[in-house]
Amino acid sequence: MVLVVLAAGFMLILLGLYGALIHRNILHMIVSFSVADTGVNLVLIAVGYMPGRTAPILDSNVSVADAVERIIDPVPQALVLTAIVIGVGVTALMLAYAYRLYQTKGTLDISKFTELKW
Amino acid sequence: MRVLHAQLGHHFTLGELVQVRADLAFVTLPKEHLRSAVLHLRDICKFSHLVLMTAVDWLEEERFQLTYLLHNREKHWDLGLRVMIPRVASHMESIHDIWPTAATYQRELKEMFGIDFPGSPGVDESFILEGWKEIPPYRRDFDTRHYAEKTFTQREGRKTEDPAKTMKAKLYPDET
Amino acid sequence: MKKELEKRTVTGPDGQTFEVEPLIDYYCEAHPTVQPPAYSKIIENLFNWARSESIWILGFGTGCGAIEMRPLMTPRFDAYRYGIQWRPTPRQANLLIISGYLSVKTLKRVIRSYEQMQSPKYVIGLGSCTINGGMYWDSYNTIKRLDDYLPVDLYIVGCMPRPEALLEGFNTLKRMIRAGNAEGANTYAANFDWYKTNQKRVIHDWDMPDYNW
Amino acid sequence: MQQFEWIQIPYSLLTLFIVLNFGLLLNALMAKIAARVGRRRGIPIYQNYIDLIKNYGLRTSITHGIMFYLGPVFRLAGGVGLLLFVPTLYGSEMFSNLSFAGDLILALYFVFFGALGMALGAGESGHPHAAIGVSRGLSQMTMAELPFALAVFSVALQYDTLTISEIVKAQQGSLFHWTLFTNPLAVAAAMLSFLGSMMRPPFDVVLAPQEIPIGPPTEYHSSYLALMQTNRMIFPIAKIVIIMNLFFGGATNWPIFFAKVFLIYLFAVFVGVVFPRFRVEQSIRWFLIWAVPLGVLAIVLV
Amino acid sequence: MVSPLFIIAAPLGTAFFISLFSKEKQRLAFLITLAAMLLMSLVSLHWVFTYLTSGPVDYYTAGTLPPFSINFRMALPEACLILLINLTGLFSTLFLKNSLLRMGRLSMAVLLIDIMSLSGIVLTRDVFNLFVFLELMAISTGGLVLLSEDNRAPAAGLKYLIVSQLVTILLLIGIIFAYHATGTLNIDGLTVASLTHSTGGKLAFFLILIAVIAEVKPFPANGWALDIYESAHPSFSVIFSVASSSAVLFATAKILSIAGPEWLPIASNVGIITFLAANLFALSQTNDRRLLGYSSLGQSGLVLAIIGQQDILGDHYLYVAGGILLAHAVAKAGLFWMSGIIKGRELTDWTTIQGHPFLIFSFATFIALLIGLPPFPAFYAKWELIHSLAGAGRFPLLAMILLGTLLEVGYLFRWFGIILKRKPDGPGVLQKKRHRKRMVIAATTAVGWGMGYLWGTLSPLGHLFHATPLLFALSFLLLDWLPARIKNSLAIAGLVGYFALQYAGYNPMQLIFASVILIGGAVILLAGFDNTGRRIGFYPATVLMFAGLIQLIEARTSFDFFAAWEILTVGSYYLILRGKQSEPHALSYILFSLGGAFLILTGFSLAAQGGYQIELQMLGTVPQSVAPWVFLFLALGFMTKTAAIGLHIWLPGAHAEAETDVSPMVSGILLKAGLYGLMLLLMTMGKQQLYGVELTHMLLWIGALSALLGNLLAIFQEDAKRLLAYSSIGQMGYALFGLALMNHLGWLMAMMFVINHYIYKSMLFLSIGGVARRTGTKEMYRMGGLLKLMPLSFIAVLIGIIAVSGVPPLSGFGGRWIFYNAIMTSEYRLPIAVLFLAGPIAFLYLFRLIHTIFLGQLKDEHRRIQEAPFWLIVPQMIFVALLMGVALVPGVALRRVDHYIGQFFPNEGGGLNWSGMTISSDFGYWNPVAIMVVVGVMFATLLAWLLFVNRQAQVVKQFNIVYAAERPYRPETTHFAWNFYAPYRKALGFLTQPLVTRFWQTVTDLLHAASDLFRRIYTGNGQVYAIHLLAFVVMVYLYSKGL
Repeated sequence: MVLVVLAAGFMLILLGLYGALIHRNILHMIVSFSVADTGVNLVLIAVGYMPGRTAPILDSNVSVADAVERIIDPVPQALVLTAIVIGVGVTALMLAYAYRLYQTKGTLDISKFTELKW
Repeated sequence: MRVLHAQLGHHFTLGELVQVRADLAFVTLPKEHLRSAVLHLRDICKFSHLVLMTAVDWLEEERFQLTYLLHNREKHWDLGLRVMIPRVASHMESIHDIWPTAATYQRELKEMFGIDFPGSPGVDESFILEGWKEIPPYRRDFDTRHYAEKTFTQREGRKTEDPAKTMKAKLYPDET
Repeated sequence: MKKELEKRTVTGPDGQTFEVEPLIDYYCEAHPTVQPPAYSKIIENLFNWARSESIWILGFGTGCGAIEMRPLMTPRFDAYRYGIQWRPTPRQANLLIISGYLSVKTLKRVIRSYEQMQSPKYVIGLGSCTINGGMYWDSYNTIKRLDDYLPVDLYIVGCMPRPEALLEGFNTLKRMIRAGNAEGANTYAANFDWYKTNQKRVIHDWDMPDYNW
Repeated sequence: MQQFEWIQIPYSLLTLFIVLNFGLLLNALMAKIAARVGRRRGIPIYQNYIDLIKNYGLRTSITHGIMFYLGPVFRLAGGVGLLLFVPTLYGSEMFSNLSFAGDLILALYFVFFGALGMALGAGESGHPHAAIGVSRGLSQMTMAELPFALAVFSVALQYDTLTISEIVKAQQGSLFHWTLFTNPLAVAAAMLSFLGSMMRPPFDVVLAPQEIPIGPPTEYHSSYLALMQTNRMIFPIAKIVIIMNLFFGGATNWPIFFAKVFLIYLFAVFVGVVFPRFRVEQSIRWFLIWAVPLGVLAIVLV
Repeated sequence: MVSPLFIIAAPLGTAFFISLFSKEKQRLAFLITLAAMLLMSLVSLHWVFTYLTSGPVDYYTAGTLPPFSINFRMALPEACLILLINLTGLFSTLFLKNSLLRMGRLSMAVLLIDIMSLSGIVLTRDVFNLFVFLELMAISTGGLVLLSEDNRAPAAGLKYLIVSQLVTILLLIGIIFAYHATGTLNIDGLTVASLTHSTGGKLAFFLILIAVIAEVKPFPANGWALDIYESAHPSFSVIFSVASSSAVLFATAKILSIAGPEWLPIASNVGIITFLAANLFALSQTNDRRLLGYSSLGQSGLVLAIIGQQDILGDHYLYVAGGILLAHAVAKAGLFWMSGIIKGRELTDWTTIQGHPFLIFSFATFIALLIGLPPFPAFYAKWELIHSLAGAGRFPLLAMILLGTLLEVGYLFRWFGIILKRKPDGPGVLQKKRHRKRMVIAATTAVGWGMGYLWGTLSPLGHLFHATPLLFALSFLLLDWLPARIKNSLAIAGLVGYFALQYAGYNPMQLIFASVILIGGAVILLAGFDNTGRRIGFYPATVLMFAGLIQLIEARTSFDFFAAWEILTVGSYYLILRGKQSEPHALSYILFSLGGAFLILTGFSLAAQGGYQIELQMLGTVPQSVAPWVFLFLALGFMTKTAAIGLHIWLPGAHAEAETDVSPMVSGILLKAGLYGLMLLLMTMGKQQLYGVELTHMLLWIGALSALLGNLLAIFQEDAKRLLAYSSIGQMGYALFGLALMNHLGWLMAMMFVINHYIYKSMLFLSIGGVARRTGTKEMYRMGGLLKLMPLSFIAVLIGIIAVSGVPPLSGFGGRWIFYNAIMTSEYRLPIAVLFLAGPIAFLYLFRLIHTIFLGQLKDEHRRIQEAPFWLIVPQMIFVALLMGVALVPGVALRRVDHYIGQFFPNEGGGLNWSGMTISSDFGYWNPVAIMVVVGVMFATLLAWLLFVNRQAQVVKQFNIVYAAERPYRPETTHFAWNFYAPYRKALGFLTQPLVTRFWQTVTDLLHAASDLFRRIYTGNGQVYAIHLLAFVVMVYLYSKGL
């Protein structure tokens, strides 16, 4: 079961990278990057999964004492949370850039912004 | 030469041909035609060598006669073109661009006859007579003997004998 | 006056401008002075003897006589036997041979060479053209009497004397030098102005100092 | 190698007197020989004396400046110095002149003293032909001196000494002790380069009479010229003395000295009379092709 | 003691606090940010002092042990880096005041977060936490790029974000699989769990490592960084290039500590390729900020390469990496800030700072910091780096580092030359009245010099600032406002005083060199009294050169020797650069000299056999396996300074275009440094064999050829000073030949040449300089006939040429005499033939020099020239007296050196004995006094006789010459000077083909062509940069597979 999720995660990453490197339009790139980010998050989760255990939430049905046997590894979960937040931050910034670039040049084609070269 | 003269006749108004020898002839032509005739002769009729340029002072007719002697190397022909130009304030177009050697002739003619060739290189530089103040000496109205006696101190007691008489007297004393 | 001889103002590398007068700045204007013979007679005789025995001729052929001087260097006449040789520069020459007609233009150059020779110096005139104008007696261009313009020591007559005549002329010159009366240089220095006026009357564009050292 | 004594001064003056007279007569003789080749009688034997007296006796002279003065003085000092720094006769204490001051190298470099002074004097005269003459002379001299330096060095290596008297001592004894036979390559190179320094026709483009009127001395006359003529008499003999000492066994008495100098000088005259004048680059190429390889072989095979 | 967490909490707190402010209180918000930055810097300073003594201390967040908490480690390196980051942040905020106020308080918040994230990267020991801080840095950098007015900045920002996305993907996958393999995220935990043994762990580690290295901007994947450097606000570029680079580099070091030493080659190879590529591309840059971008990429590549050498550097690793990193940081910060105050973006627009001596001084300091010239930290760092590399036998890396530095020298000093020598035009005008910004630059310069002092104290090899001559030279920097005459007398007093103090301690050979340098320098400096005004920059450079020279003579160890060598090179470079058209020549001079210096550095490092320095006397004991190579490198290095043929093309331009009194110094004294080096080398190492080739035999041939070709080239020169410069090459060829003869008299001849060459070359250069100043030109054919107007200069030149030509009465003959005796015992014959030809050739150019200038026809415009200035004549007359002295009594100078050299050739005998006035050797004898007297007497008698006979000679003027009975046209046409030796050129012209110049020209053209071609890979398209990164990752992976 875990392998399926892992494979899906990697597929998403490759798909995202492919999309980012093929489409000239900046928005397409941003979307494909976020697809890649979700793929990475999937992989993070898949690595942390232990079969037959439940989510690491200490509430009524999982008490502190028997938490060690019943819950899956909580550390990857925490990492995913931070990764998602950072993904959001970076995507927001890229969108802001896309907006500013469209204002200056009136186009979103990345190959048009090559004044800085050599 | 006659054939040549006929051919030239078609293009330029020529005077009649004076045949001095089989390979030497003179022809007079108007002043305006000279440059084109010289060019024609040089390029087409192969008169490739400008032998000399002289002038003759016809004091009586108030004319200078300019003679351009051209030579055809293949046929070994000499053709003299004669041009008559007025004696007073006389000038003639320069042909130094056709033959560079002409510049020296023209310079000499300017100094000796006073014929001006505007545009010829160094035409008014002194050629032989440095600082000459008199009229150009080759003109016939210039009296060389009078000038010689005036400027140069003579040695006294110099007498000139006519060489013919002296030799005759010496060789055949008894005939006199 | 030629352009390069006119007075011109020049600015030096440090910006200071000044006048340059070529005829004064480039040439020495001193006039020649009469050179006294050596202090004692014996020394003067020795010097005269030496001067007569080694006459150095300036290689300056002016007219048709120059061709007569060539044979003197060949085995047949061989002037070297008399201690005579040809020097290319007037500085080292003692004898100037005017060989033939002398046009006004050549006279100017001859005067310059003569004045560049060191005293005592001698002049020989060859042929009748230098004596009385010869066959060019009525020409507007040649001078008629040489000794009006240069102090001539010896004339060799002939309408171009042969090399033998030249050798004979040299011998007479030797005798004159030994006798001590070949003082052409001093006569030139003594009545310098007379010579100059004669020369200037004939040479019209005089663009050189009075005496060319 | 002795120390300086005062007696050496009159002795060297005596040598100078002898060599001067010998030079005057020898040059006249050489001129006569050259004339006889052209079937001319040539100048009388005493002609040089007369020329000297006449030049000293001239009454006027001009000067272009102090350096103009120093030219002939440098020249004659160079010639006389070259003569006096080299022992003329071997073994005789009287005629070893002032050779205590320096050895073979001093002689080699003192040759340039005269040439440099003459060049400066000619330069001061302001005459373009003088400068052209000097530039030709110096260019030609660089290549002419190379084989001579190589030959001298190979001789020094051969006898393992730099003092002239020891070289001459090594050559005493029979004729076959001369360097001519023991080290022929060096002698060949030296003789070819000797032609170059003698101002004789094949290599006299420096003076080039009539072409650039006698090159450097164009502006010199009267007493300056006299000084230079005395040097023209002494300098060749001084140079020949060196060659004689190094290559032809030196001279123990005056007659041998006169004979050897005459013969060596004759070699240069014979070559000079027959050949026309080389241009500068031709003479340089000639030396490079013929004389320098001989010299290099000499120092390699010594 | 404050806990490291403070450095994270403080900026975060201030950032949030500021965002609460309303719009109007921008100024207050700025003051608070400034206060926060100041506080953080003070705290980090406090940390640096505390951790100077105590060892590293770990701090755990959330109170528990690592697997479940993030731990920060604080030690000395971290403290220093944090101090660097915070100081940069403080100065940048000061610099960014206007744009921050323009962009509002949020940009201040972003700036604070950026500084916080950088400190975080340095501190954190947790991999995921490192990822978080990297991302924070990425986002804040993205934000701060918008600060710049340049409208191309957003495009650069976008490219950066695209690349950081890819890095995020790589890093996250790497981290999760590392956690999966070992169960911990802590770096120490990963090392303990030996992550890299299992295959999965190896891949995970590789991903983390390559992600962090990608942040260090490696070669193919750093297009985005260049675009940011070019378009961002210069102050931000400072933060980007200094702070973030150092932080990321430290992170790479931490990551690398996880794996064993087999992963280090990846870092060093990527680093060195980046270093070389960046410097190569910088050659063809015209935009100043892009050039600085390339330079900072190069420097971070170099530090990465050094991180890759941890295994062999051992405990010196921090000292070396720190030295280069801090030097790069200070220099880059300073240069970017300077570009901030200059409006124009082209390199030539920087010429506006010509009028500001302080800005020029700081620019020079920053260049010296970057390249690693002596007083600065990078010098010590590079010295130890090269030594450890040589010790470990990693020669390709060593060679590449030195080549890269040489490229750096090329484009930085070219830029310096453009700034100082080009005419200021165009928009590059300085922003008016920016005192705040200039204060920042001044502070950076001060920090640079302070660091130089700090690194000196830390260095085990001895402190450069403790050498009194160097201090004396630097004191002139402070005295530069004094008038020139006072400084001149001060310098002369200093030189002579130092000689008086030190001369007792020198051995005879050192005594000669020291007297030539100090006393000789003082005499030439006399010519300095000639100019009025302040002559800014002349005296520090001159005294620096002399300090370098005298320290060279007194150096005992290879470190002091090399430091002195570089000091004198730098000092002489600034001197030569003062000439009017000397820009290209000074550049070729510095390139050749520093190239030579690097060769010497390699030679010394080889000789040190892994140690950090070697006693100069111990050079002889270097093992035979490496000795020939050491000899080869050192000899080549010294020969660049004596301009042997092949390495000589810098000399003519440098000596000809230098100022009047600089040429004699550079030509008469500086060339002796190379000779002293060669002398030392031959003394200690003697004969060496390399592949069967006798090295001293090669030197013999090089000496002979440079003597011949130097003299030959001198003949055909039209420019007087160039003629003298080529003649110096010839004379140095003679000296080199003497040294290479390896026998007693050969060395004595070289010493004689050292003295002679100094005297007559300085005299000739001074007199020609005086003539050139009066006539306004150096072209010989324009002068002529100056004898009567400048008699004293004429006497000096006359005596000079007689001495140079070796004609008997004067001292040149002494040299020639010893030369003849020396070659009698040498076993090689052919080079001697070449040298015999070179001798008489000297006559040609000497006569040309004196004829075309003093004799011949006087030109119109020179008729009113006065004699050369008084203060130029005085040294010339002193030299004439000296020449006469050496000619008459050579024993005074040479006797003791003769005995001293004798000890090196005990068995051969061969010495001279100096009994009485005659000097005799085994072969011949020479009595200088007798020659002088004889020649003098002859000369005087003949002159007196001639004067008597010609007492009434008629003095005539210049046109009274026998001109074939004609009148000379004009002085110009009658003065024979132009193309003086035309027939000689026809005969031997083929020898003077400029082969060497063409060779070096093709080398530089190739470099420029390669740089111009390969820099095209940065196409400017963001996607292409992403592909570059992925390709880079794949390539490195394949490479690491091969390991």
